Amino acid sequence: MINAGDTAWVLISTALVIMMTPALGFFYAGMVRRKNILSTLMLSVSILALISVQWVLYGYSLSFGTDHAGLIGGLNWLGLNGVGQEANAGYAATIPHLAFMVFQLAFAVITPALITGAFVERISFGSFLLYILLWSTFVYAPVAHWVWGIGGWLRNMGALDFAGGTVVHITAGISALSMAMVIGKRKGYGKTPMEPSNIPLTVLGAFLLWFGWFGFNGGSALAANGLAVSAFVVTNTAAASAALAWMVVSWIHKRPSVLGLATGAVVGLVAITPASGFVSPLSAIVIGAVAAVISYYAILIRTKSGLDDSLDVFACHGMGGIFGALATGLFAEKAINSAGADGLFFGNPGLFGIQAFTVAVVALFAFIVSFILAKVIDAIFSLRAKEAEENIGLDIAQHGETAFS
Amino acid sequence: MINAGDTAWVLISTALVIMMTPALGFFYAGMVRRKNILSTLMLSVSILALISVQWVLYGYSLSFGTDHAGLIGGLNWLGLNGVGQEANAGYAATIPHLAFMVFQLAFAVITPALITGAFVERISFGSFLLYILLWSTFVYAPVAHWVWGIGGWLRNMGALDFAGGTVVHITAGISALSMAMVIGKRKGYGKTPMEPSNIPLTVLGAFLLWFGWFGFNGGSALAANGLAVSAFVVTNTAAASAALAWMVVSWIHKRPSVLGLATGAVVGLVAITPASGFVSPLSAIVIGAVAAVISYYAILIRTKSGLDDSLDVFACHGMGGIFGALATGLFAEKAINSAGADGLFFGNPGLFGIQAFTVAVVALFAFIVSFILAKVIDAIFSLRAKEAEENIGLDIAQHGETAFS
Amino acid sequence: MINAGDTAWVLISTALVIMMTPALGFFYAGMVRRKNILSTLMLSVSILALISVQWVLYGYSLSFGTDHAGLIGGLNWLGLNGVGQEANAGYAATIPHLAFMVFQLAFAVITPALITGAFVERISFGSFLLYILLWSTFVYAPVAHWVWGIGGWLRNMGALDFAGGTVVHITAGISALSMAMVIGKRKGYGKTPMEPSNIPLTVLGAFLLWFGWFGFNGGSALAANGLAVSAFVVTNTAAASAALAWMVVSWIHKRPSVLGLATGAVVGLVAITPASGFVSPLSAIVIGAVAAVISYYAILIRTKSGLDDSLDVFACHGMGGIFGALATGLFAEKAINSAGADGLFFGNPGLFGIQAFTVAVVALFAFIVSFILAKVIDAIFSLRAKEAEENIGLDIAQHGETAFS
Amino acid sequence: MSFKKIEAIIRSEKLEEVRIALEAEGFVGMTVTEVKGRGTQKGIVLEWRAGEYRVEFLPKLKVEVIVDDFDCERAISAIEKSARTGQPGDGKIFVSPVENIIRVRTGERGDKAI
Amino acid sequence: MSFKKIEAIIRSEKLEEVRIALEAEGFVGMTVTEVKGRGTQKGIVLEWRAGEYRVEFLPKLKVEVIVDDFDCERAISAIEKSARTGQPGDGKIFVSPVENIIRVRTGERGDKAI
Amino acid sequence: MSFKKIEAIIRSEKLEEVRIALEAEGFVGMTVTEVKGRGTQKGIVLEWRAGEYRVEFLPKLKVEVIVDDFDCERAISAIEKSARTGQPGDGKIFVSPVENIIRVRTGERGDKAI
Ligand SMILES: Nc1ncnc2c1ncn2[C@@H]1O[C@H](COP(=O)(O)OP(=O)(O)O)[C@@H](O)[C@H]1O
Ligand SMILES: Nc1ncnc2c1ncn2[C@@H]1O[C@H](COP(=O)(O)OP(=O)(O)O)[C@@H](O)[C@H]1O
Ligand SMILES: Nc1ncnc2c1ncn2[C@@H]1O[C@H](COP(=O)(O)OP(=O)(O)O)[C@@H](O)[C@H]1O
Repeated sequence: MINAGDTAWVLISTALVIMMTPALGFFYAGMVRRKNILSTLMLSVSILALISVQWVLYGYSLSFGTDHAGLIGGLNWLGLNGVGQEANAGYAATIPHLAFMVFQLAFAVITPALITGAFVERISFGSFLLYILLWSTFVYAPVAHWVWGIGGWLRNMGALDFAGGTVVHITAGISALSMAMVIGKRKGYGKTPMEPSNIPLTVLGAFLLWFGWFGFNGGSALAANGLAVSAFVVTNTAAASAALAWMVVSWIHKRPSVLGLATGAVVGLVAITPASGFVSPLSAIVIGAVAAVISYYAILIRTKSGLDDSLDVFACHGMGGIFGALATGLFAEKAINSAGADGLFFGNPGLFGIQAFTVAVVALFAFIVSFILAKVIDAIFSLRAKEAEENIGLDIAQHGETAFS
Repeated sequence: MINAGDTAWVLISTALVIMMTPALGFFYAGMVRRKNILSTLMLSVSILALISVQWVLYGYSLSFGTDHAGLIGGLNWLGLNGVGQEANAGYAATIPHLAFMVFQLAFAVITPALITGAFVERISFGSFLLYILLWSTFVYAPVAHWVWGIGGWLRNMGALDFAGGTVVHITAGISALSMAMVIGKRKGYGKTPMEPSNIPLTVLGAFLLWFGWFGFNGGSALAANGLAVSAFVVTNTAAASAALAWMVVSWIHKRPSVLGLATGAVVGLVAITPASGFVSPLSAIVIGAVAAVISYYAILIRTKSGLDDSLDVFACHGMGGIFGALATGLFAEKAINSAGADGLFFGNPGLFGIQAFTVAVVALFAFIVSFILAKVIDAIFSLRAKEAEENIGLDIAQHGETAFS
Repeated sequence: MINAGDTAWVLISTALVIMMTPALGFFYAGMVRRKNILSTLMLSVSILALISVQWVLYGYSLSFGTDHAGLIGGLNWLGLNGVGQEANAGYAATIPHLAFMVFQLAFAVITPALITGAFVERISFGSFLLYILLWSTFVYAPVAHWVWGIGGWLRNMGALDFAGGTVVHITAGISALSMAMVIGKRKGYGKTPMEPSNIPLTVLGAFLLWFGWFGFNGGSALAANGLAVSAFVVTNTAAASAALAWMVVSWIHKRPSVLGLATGAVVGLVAITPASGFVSPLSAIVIGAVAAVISYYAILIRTKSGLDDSLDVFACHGMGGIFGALATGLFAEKAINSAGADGLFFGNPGLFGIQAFTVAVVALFAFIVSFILAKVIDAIFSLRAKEAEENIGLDIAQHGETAFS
Repeated sequence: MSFKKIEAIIRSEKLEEVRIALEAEGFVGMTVTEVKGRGTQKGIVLEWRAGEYRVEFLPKLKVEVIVDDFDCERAISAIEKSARTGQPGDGKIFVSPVENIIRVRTGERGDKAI
Repeated sequence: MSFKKIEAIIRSEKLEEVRIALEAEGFVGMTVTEVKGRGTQKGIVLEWRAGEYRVEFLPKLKVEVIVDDFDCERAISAIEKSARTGQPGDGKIFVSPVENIIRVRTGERGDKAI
Repeated sequence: MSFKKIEAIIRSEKLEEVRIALEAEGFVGMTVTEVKGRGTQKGIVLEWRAGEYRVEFLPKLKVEVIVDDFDCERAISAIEKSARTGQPGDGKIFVSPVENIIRVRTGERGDKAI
């Protein structure tokens, strides 16, 4: 039976998560040079347009349609045929099936948008769109099916991923890594400073992300119940704890910046995502703080490595997602969510094993497929904008506009 | 009986739609020259202040009060007398009457704000406030009553307007046309470029509009039910499809800009508005894409015409609203909403006739009344700022402030 | 019994109120000089991080835990021990206890953030964090307990404060006053203009605050019922009325600015806060308009006084909160909320007395404690940044970053 | 070989007119900078949230045109006419010597580079 | 008829003091530009999300005052004193010749236009 | 005692190369201003929501280096080489006389202040 309260909560959560993709665009756009602000924004918002349509046409069906061998969904829901105003009890018994579909749409949209941080300021816009379409089809859809789809093999194995640590952040973070390797450094990278040109925009984006994440994690309960509230609470707690930890670490290094605090908050949100339906607020404090420290040093190492994962998608989302998935295996409690499992710290080492296995499998799969996609597109169309375009800035060169006049 | 889930949904929808008016202010403000950013913002936000009070005092009563001859509401709800915490079953049986009132308030606020795009950078602020007050009284209130009020003659005739294609976008778009004719071109228009000065602001506004539109259309179900979800889904789909279509068309012309994509999204949202409670996601893809192409060429034609409807309110909202209202007559399905009707493509040509008739009547009425209002105010007070004010910029000249220091 | 509709409403309201703290950061940041934009933002967002953790660890328990002599909550809910997914009927019978806790968290976060407007552009960041932690412990927690905690002595006396006029705005406004006195003027204050550097940012912040305030006041009903709707409606009405009044007053003085209108809106929101669950829309019009006039002149007087309460926290939040609390004693109606009381204008002078007494007690308490805290910290660590840091700007000097490059 | 730099501080809203006037006289090249200035027109009063405050500097534009010696007067008078409103704050034109000009693209110098 | 352009690159936070010092000496007119500069003070280290990065240019202000030849020293020393902190990065003053001045509002030239 | 001001209008994206080329020649001090310019390269066509519009001015950077007379040519050629792309819009270099230089920090003048 459709419940109005649950439906209201899932709808507003969906609206929040859809809003997160433009918010991510702002978060990223503020960190690039002024000549690439709009092109960076364009990457995120064009994905919102593209994948919103793709999901309706076939993405949803591929991810959540009738299972084939645990590996992929069927084509039975192409064009949302058969996805209607009644509930689909398998996925969510108290809200319209369409509500579940559109909630999932928001995740399918933001995941590839996360990757864009790896190749800002030098991507060819046409190749980019093609990459995203293929990536959504060949990386996102299968992994979403494995972990969340009814019949998905990792789901059946007992892997826990409440709101997308594995499906969203690991796939995106790992694919960012492969993309950064294939596309190469920005011109002048390492020699001239690549100053963030508009930090208020980044801060705006970060806190709209924080705001939207209540829908991301809280909405993943698919009902307005105690579990949703619990997920909501730990989301805020982990974000805050990670922001504080980042502030402290950078203060020890030198000075606490708002850019750092915002980054820390996002990392905390990433790390709590898979765990948010299974852990207590005190565990969330630990998860957030540890994730912040890990990602902080991951950025330092990445910077020294010379790899130009420009906005540190791997260090923030990849490492955050991996740590969060493993932390779920440590901190999960059946006392919080009886449909979950206990983690290592609550007497069940088995869960940790499953989580670690899941991380490894998904990371490997995402890396291989995304690497191949990048290489193939690069070979045929070139992933990279022309040198002159990169020099002038992609805003003018590819989109014919400037952010400010 | 009041339902908490439905009430929660209508309240949050209302909050979203109220937020859309400042969002529209940002959308518009980013497209004007730097010296007029604040005055452009001021137009929208001062309407939020003005009409919020007007609606409580008499606007709501005039629009939704006891019907007089199908033409206008009575004065029985002046000052919200009798509008209380219980439901008004005629309008919405499961939420407090006050909730329906304030949801409608949000629409009464944003509609005149849409018009402001026609006369930015040159309007006299005092005349503007007077115009808005009169317009809300003599254009908005009657049309809202005809189409949505119990006893309204167009409603009785069977016209479908789920969330305001006719009431909101056609009235605003057509009145923008008449305003642009009366107030005349900006100084230098057509000779010197009128560069958009802050595209990130416009993009921010556009995607806050997208976000808010979930409340606009989804909330128009006045309950958190399957219909709300359906409206929510087609809203996102049409916006995405229109954004994509706009991107493709401008790419064919030359280059895809984020300003274009954002405009396309808004046009898609406009076009789906009247249809959102009656059509399927696949229809939404068509509606969005066609609307984008229409508005794109409407802007090109308008630009050449020399008419300075500065931010193309007619091309975007007028044309989008007209097309959306007609498309409702084509794509509506009783399978989606049993309280609706089937459209032409589903075997019922009659609906298309009603929709076309409604469009014509409302467009004509809005044009005549808004033209007269503009002419009269112009004759008495002058609609236009002084030339020196226009030269210096309205921010300093009329409001004594500059956007950035 | 947990109600999904009520839970959905309280969750989304909480998300809105949490979002208000960064929004406040933007509101404030736009009004300082460019060299201090980020440091001003940092003040607000670091409080979100800090108090979110403090509240979970002990703040909630101190404020709402088992009463001790009407003065303070116990330590029984340390670390949220015993605060779970079931309802706590004493506070809110239809939502999980955790939902009530996190809704209150949002208020505990934004209240100290309001104070930051008093000492922007010259505070030492380390001393600031310490001040906030102590202030939350020794000012906020007791006052919240007195007014809202079960067993709190002011609550038992019958003081009405629906959404925080006393607990939030009076404590913050009064503490801002004492802080401004202790920390002293900005260098050059009164001699060189301290121009607001980014008014669009301030307007964005103001209208995100307006948007969030629907959760602030509407959510304080702790259910999605008629009372929530009523609070929602008067919130919008008072904000609009105050914005209009501010516009008119400044127009009479000289010119209506968008900065003024935004300020007026915020003042209206402040003033309606304590009254929002008890008054009618027509009363809200009066409350908003009168509050605007009071705060307008309070700013003028403050400016002449030479006290550098830089962003007029006392004039806006202190005066607005005091007036709102008193106005509750005038305009409250049992017809709106049977759990409330009638005010002076509805035949019950007693309520006004209680409200006035509450205002006096809380203002005095907040002033004394906050003054002592400021003095002690100043003596030990210095509240103030070094002169060279203030000259260069705190963004570079304390946080190592610049807003725009 | 001798050139002049004509530096004109003008009202922001006059740029287009000045550009057109200069172009009409054959001066296409120019460089424009956003500046803040004060002079006879000492400052401006702006609105604070309540009340006003005074700002000492006003936004202006600086237009720089480098010309041949003998073109100098023509350029000056084009600017003068197009920038004038007759109110305080119309701005000033400063003329100073330039000794050489190099076109980066070609390396040409002097006359040919202008 | 001969004038000087005094171009001072100063710390941004010193503008008000410089303006007041110049005004005290009777120099009201001036034009200010936001610039970025480097010199002895080579750059600055800022925070990236984690770790730091170095920026080569620092925000500065350029103050331009055109004065009569014989006022030149007075103006220079007013600026010098008011802009000095004694730390690297205080800036430089450049003096160069100006041949003519035109007041756009009136068309006055030379001495009368200053 | 005589100095030159070298004022180069360059493409924004060339700043780093110019800075490095100047530094390699020993010129550390310089001042950079964001300007808008036009010349041979008359403007640029940008996208409006639908269709295009033409902007008359392009963003450029002005690099100012004050040098000793005899260093002038070296500095010019460093800029020339590093700023060149060969396409219209590479910019111009203007050389003009500077009569004196004062280091604010120390009050040193002339040669010592450079
Ligand atoms: N002595 C000066 N040195 C440098 N710039 C000046 C000087 N006098 C005026 N200016 C510039 O010219 C602008 C206009 O000057 P102002 O005196 O206000 O106008 P008017 O010449 O019409 O009286 C000022 O804003 C300032 O930028
Ligand atoms: N040779 C130069 N040419 C142009 N501008 C210079 C030159 N040297 C210094 N400047 C400008 O002066 C500013 C201050 O110079 P700097 O050498 O850092 O200070 P100081 O003179 O106190 O040692 C620089 O940021 C730059 O803008
Ligand atoms: N006569 C001039 N006066 C001042 N600035 C000029 C002049 N001519 C060119 N400029 C500046 O130089 C820039 C580049 O000049 P342009 O003529 O486009 O390039 P090129 O010299 O390669 O043909 C212009 O954008 C403008 O800023």
